[in-house]
Amino acid sequence: MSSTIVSLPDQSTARIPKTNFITKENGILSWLLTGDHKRIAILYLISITFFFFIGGALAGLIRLELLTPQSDLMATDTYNKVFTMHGVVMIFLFLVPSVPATLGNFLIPIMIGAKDLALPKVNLLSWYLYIIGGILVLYTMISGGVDTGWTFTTPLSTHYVNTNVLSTGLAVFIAGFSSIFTGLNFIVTIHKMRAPGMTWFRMPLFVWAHYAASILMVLGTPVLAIAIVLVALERTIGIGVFDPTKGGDPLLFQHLFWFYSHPAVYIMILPGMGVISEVISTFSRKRVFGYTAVAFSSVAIAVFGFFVWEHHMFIMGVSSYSMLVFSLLTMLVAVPSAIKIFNWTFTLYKGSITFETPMLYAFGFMGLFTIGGLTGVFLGTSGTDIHLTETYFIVAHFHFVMVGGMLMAFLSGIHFWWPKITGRMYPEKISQLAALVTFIGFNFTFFPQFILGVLGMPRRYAAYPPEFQILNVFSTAGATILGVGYLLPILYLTWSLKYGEIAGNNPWQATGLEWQIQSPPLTENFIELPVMDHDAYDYEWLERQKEKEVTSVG
Amino acid sequence: MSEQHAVEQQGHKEHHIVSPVVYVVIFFSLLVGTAATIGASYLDLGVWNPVIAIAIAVCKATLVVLFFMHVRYSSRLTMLTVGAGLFTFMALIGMTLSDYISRAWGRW
Amino acid sequence: MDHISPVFWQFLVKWMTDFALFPPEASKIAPQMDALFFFMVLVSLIGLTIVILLVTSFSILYSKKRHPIAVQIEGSTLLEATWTIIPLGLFLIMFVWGALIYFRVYTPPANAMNIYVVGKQWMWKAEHPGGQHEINSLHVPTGRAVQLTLISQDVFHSFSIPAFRIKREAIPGRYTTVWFEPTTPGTYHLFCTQYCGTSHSAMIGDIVVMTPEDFKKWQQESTSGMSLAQNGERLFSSLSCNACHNGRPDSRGPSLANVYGSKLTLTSGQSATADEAYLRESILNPSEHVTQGYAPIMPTYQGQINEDGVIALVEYIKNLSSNYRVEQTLNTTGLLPEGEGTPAAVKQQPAGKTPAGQGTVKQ
Amino acid sequence: MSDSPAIVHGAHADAHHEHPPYQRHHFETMEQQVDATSFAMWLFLLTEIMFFGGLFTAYLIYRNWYYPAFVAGSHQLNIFWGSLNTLVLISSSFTMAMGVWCAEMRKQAGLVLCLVLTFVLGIGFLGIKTIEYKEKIEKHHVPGFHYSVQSFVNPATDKEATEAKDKPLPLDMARRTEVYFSLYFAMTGMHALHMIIGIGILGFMIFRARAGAYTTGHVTFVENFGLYWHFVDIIWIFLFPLLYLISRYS
Repeated sequence: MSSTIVSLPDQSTARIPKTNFITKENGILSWLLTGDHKRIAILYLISITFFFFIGGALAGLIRLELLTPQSDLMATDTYNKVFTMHGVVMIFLFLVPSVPATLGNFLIPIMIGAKDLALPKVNLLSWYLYIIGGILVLYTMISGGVDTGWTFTTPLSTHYVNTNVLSTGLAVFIAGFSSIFTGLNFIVTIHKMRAPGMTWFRMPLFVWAHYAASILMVLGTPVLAIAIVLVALERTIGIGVFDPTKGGDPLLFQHLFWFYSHPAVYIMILPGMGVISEVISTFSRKRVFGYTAVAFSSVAIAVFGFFVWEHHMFIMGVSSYSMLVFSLLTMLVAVPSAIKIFNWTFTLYKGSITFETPMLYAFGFMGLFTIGGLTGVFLGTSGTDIHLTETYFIVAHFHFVMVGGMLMAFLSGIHFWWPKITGRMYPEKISQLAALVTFIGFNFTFFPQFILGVLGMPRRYAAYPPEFQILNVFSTAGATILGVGYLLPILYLTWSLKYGEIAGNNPWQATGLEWQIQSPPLTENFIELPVMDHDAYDYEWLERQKEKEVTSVG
Repeated sequence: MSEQHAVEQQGHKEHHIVSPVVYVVIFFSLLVGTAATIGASYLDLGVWNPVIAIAIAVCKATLVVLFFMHVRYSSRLTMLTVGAGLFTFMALIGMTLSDYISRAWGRW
Repeated sequence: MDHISPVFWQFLVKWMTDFALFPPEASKIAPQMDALFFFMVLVSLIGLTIVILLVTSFSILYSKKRHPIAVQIEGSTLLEATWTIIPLGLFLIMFVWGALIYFRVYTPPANAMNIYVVGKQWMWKAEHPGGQHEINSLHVPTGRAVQLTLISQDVFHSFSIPAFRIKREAIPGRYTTVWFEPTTPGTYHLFCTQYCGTSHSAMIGDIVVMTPEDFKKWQQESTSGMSLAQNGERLFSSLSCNACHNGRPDSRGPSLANVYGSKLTLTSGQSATADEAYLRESILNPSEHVTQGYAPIMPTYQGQINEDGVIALVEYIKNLSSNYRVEQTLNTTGLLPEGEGTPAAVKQQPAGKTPAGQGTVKQ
Repeated sequence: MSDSPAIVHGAHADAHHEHPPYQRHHFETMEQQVDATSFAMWLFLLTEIMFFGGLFTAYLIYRNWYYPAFVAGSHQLNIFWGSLNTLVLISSSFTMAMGVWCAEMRKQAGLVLCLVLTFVLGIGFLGIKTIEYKEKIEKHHVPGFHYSVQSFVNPATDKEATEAKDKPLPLDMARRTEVYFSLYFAMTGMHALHMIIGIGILGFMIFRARAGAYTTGHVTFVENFGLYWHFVDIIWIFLFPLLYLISRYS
């Protein structure tokens, strides 16, 4: 019995299907004016990869600067600009659109048996908005940067810095609308475009997760938009909504900002959770343990996610009574994540597990996200939050969730669906190595930061007391390994575009509708409108399907 | 497993055309509402002034939503959407105010 | 290699000597907070171990080699309920425990020694009631509850002492408080942990915890000769506050003697406790803090005194127990302004006259 | 959920039966397309609710904090212009609703007339708003560097304040009127921006309606624009009492 589920067609005869969404039309304009969700997904994939490497380079600069206690590599204001740009690029231009705009865009219509998203033009518009936001961020970077931190804290951002707050604000505003339109498109598509028989509880959990994340995008992002508009108005004409000298309350900005930016964390992580559900099910050949619980936990996270934002402000002088409410709700929102982790774990139980790269990344996700989630409880608990907030503990926590969680899930998903998107396999051995390197590098980079945080090292410090150096050196050393871990995939994935093995329709023997069609898919996805007559993750159905094929061919 | 789900299908939903009479009635109700708001603001009703102003505005908005925007004749999904919007709107206002109102209760 | 290894060696020695994994516990609240912290670490470790053990054992037991055919399992309500309820219970314990500590950290005891701290870009200024000013350092005695009343003059700052496990943001326009009781003498880090602009990372300082005797000695050595309240008294007369708030039967403003801590009824009918925040607000935004029975004639002093000045005034009013000296200053200076008590009287005074240029905004 | 896509029975994509020309290729039926686009419009309005939600939150907080300043600021607004604008906007909402009806009944002339009327009323609204803004600019009531509290500390010098029999505000409270006007300009400005966008789309629609684009049975665009226009109307229905009608009795 082999230890892999990969079943590829005979390489000597197999060919990439002649007509597919990539070869359908040629020329740059056929890409830039496309309405095809798959092509837009590719456009997104290229652009977010570009911004990921910009953000990553900035992260490298940060880690280099922190190698020594003094601010010697760059001046403090340069450092401030670097971490601000790192935050803005990574959050608004990478993490928020990462899985939804690439994998979600590509897969949601196929998974629910539709030909395209409900609003293809809006989908393209949202990519253009993203690009405009990205260009504005690049412009900011070139024309002197911005040093407010990605949180735009007033009155610092309105009155006390003279860097490019406006262009950054505009960039975030526009990128925000890109994300609103993506979310809106997903919700409409999931509601209105499902194939016959594709009931809510037959949808893959990937779709459920995106549905939950889309709700957050649609309802949360506009509040960020108005907060940014008010900051811009305050900076330009000097209105007094957040300005304490005019009677405004700077805490109100925090309320509005975190009303979006806390749910934004779930916007980032929920699609990743969707990926993990698919991957774990496929590589253990088993239906996800407690499908309904996992589906509803996504929705629960989305709903509760709106009621916990004040835990970012516990020490900022909010009322203690409202702290109690928000802290309690924070504890409640931690539970659905715990449910998910245990349900994934028990999906493995009595499965038939193989360890291809997507599964390795998924294992990485489970470990790191568990740590990230549990340390989140430290911060949601009001007492310990006092000591740990605004230190490297926070930095480590959200990097465990965002990088350890989301990025692992993203890479897992990219590897998992790479054969579907390109029609070719990635090289297995080196990608397993990359997964391992990423995991090790990640822990080296961010685990020391927990200890630094407990010791009290504040975040956003260009210089720090010398006794923190050893841990910072560890962290920077880890970041180098992590950097290699991220460079490897882009190299071998690009290589595989030409030299990878032909994947065939369903290399993983997975059950989703996307695996029943050719890879890369046709522009219309399906030749015949599919009729869903089985549940998601029904591996017995898949077996029957294969037998049928064999008998019909025989 | 659940075949009834698969078959579940709404009948061909007739696109409801609202008669202009309804529009005219609503239009005049809105005008009356506007007059009522202005009138009420000139009466000293203490704390009830803003309450009445908001109440009238809510009534007017409801009329617009139900008739001009056809929600009365729309699917449950549309109503659910409107409801979700109001819910989140109230969450934003209510939860933010929970901080502002209770700040006065204690010295912290 | 030759020239690298000494450097490396140097680093190694430094790291070995300077290396810490856990901050010192130097305040009364620190062990309490650490108890909760270690409880949470324990719970997290157990949780993580369970997940890792399950994942690895399942991966080994049910790998494709050993277990070629997967058994389809729908789910288990009992199991799912277990891992819903147990984490929820644990999280609720943490919530209650944490809230208790939170309230303890932010509720100063009545007899605490009060020190004012003003944050500004990019330094901390501490003002002791005895008139000692400190920049980027804070001297406190052991065994005594110390309350900090924090305010920021510009942007958000955050006053963090890791060794005490306390942290509080200094907000522009509003007092916030935090308190601690140092237990171990020594020098500890003070950080600004809220990002506040270019030199954020330079907004650091030392917390010097001394034995009560040493602290007394330090207080005597470093006093500027004038206590904070005395400074406030100067301002009180130079800003002509005494013209109205002098306790005379015909005075236009209420007497301020013993007003601190008392319950006031305002013209709006609401009642308010005259704490530091109230005193500050009624100096800067007087019209909303008019005591019942008085006319709203007090001008606002916003823009005329900075936060240091307000602090001095607040401290003065806090300690004012009789109007005797107020009337004295009134008689000697004869600064009885006519008209509306406009700040004209202040402007006539050269700024240098106020002690050490403190309090009033530089013209 | 009972909104599973209503797809013709048999569910076989008999893609070759007759489609109306405006049906996009990725929809199975026309009804699915109409449902989807109108649902999308509603979701977009949801984001608009939240967009204004931030402003309403700020308004509520500061109105409670600085009530006298909000009263005095509100008295500066011209209730005649405000009421007229409400009338104009409600009328434009009515004409828009009639426009949708005309489109549904395939009355091209009626549709064009209704859209033109809506367009004119929209322009009228913005015109009146301009008059009001101009007055505020002249009186230095635009927040920022040139803001003046003269009308509030010394209401006798001010026409509106005298008419409303305002008492002088103490300086500290008078300065808080700047918060009121900040919100006034932010809220009405955002509203006006939505009007401008709407009027732009209206212009485009009139152009298309004259060519008979919406009177062949495919009214989704007109309907969805109607939703947007009514939403903008609803925002104003709230803004008007909140900004103009604070304590007019005094």
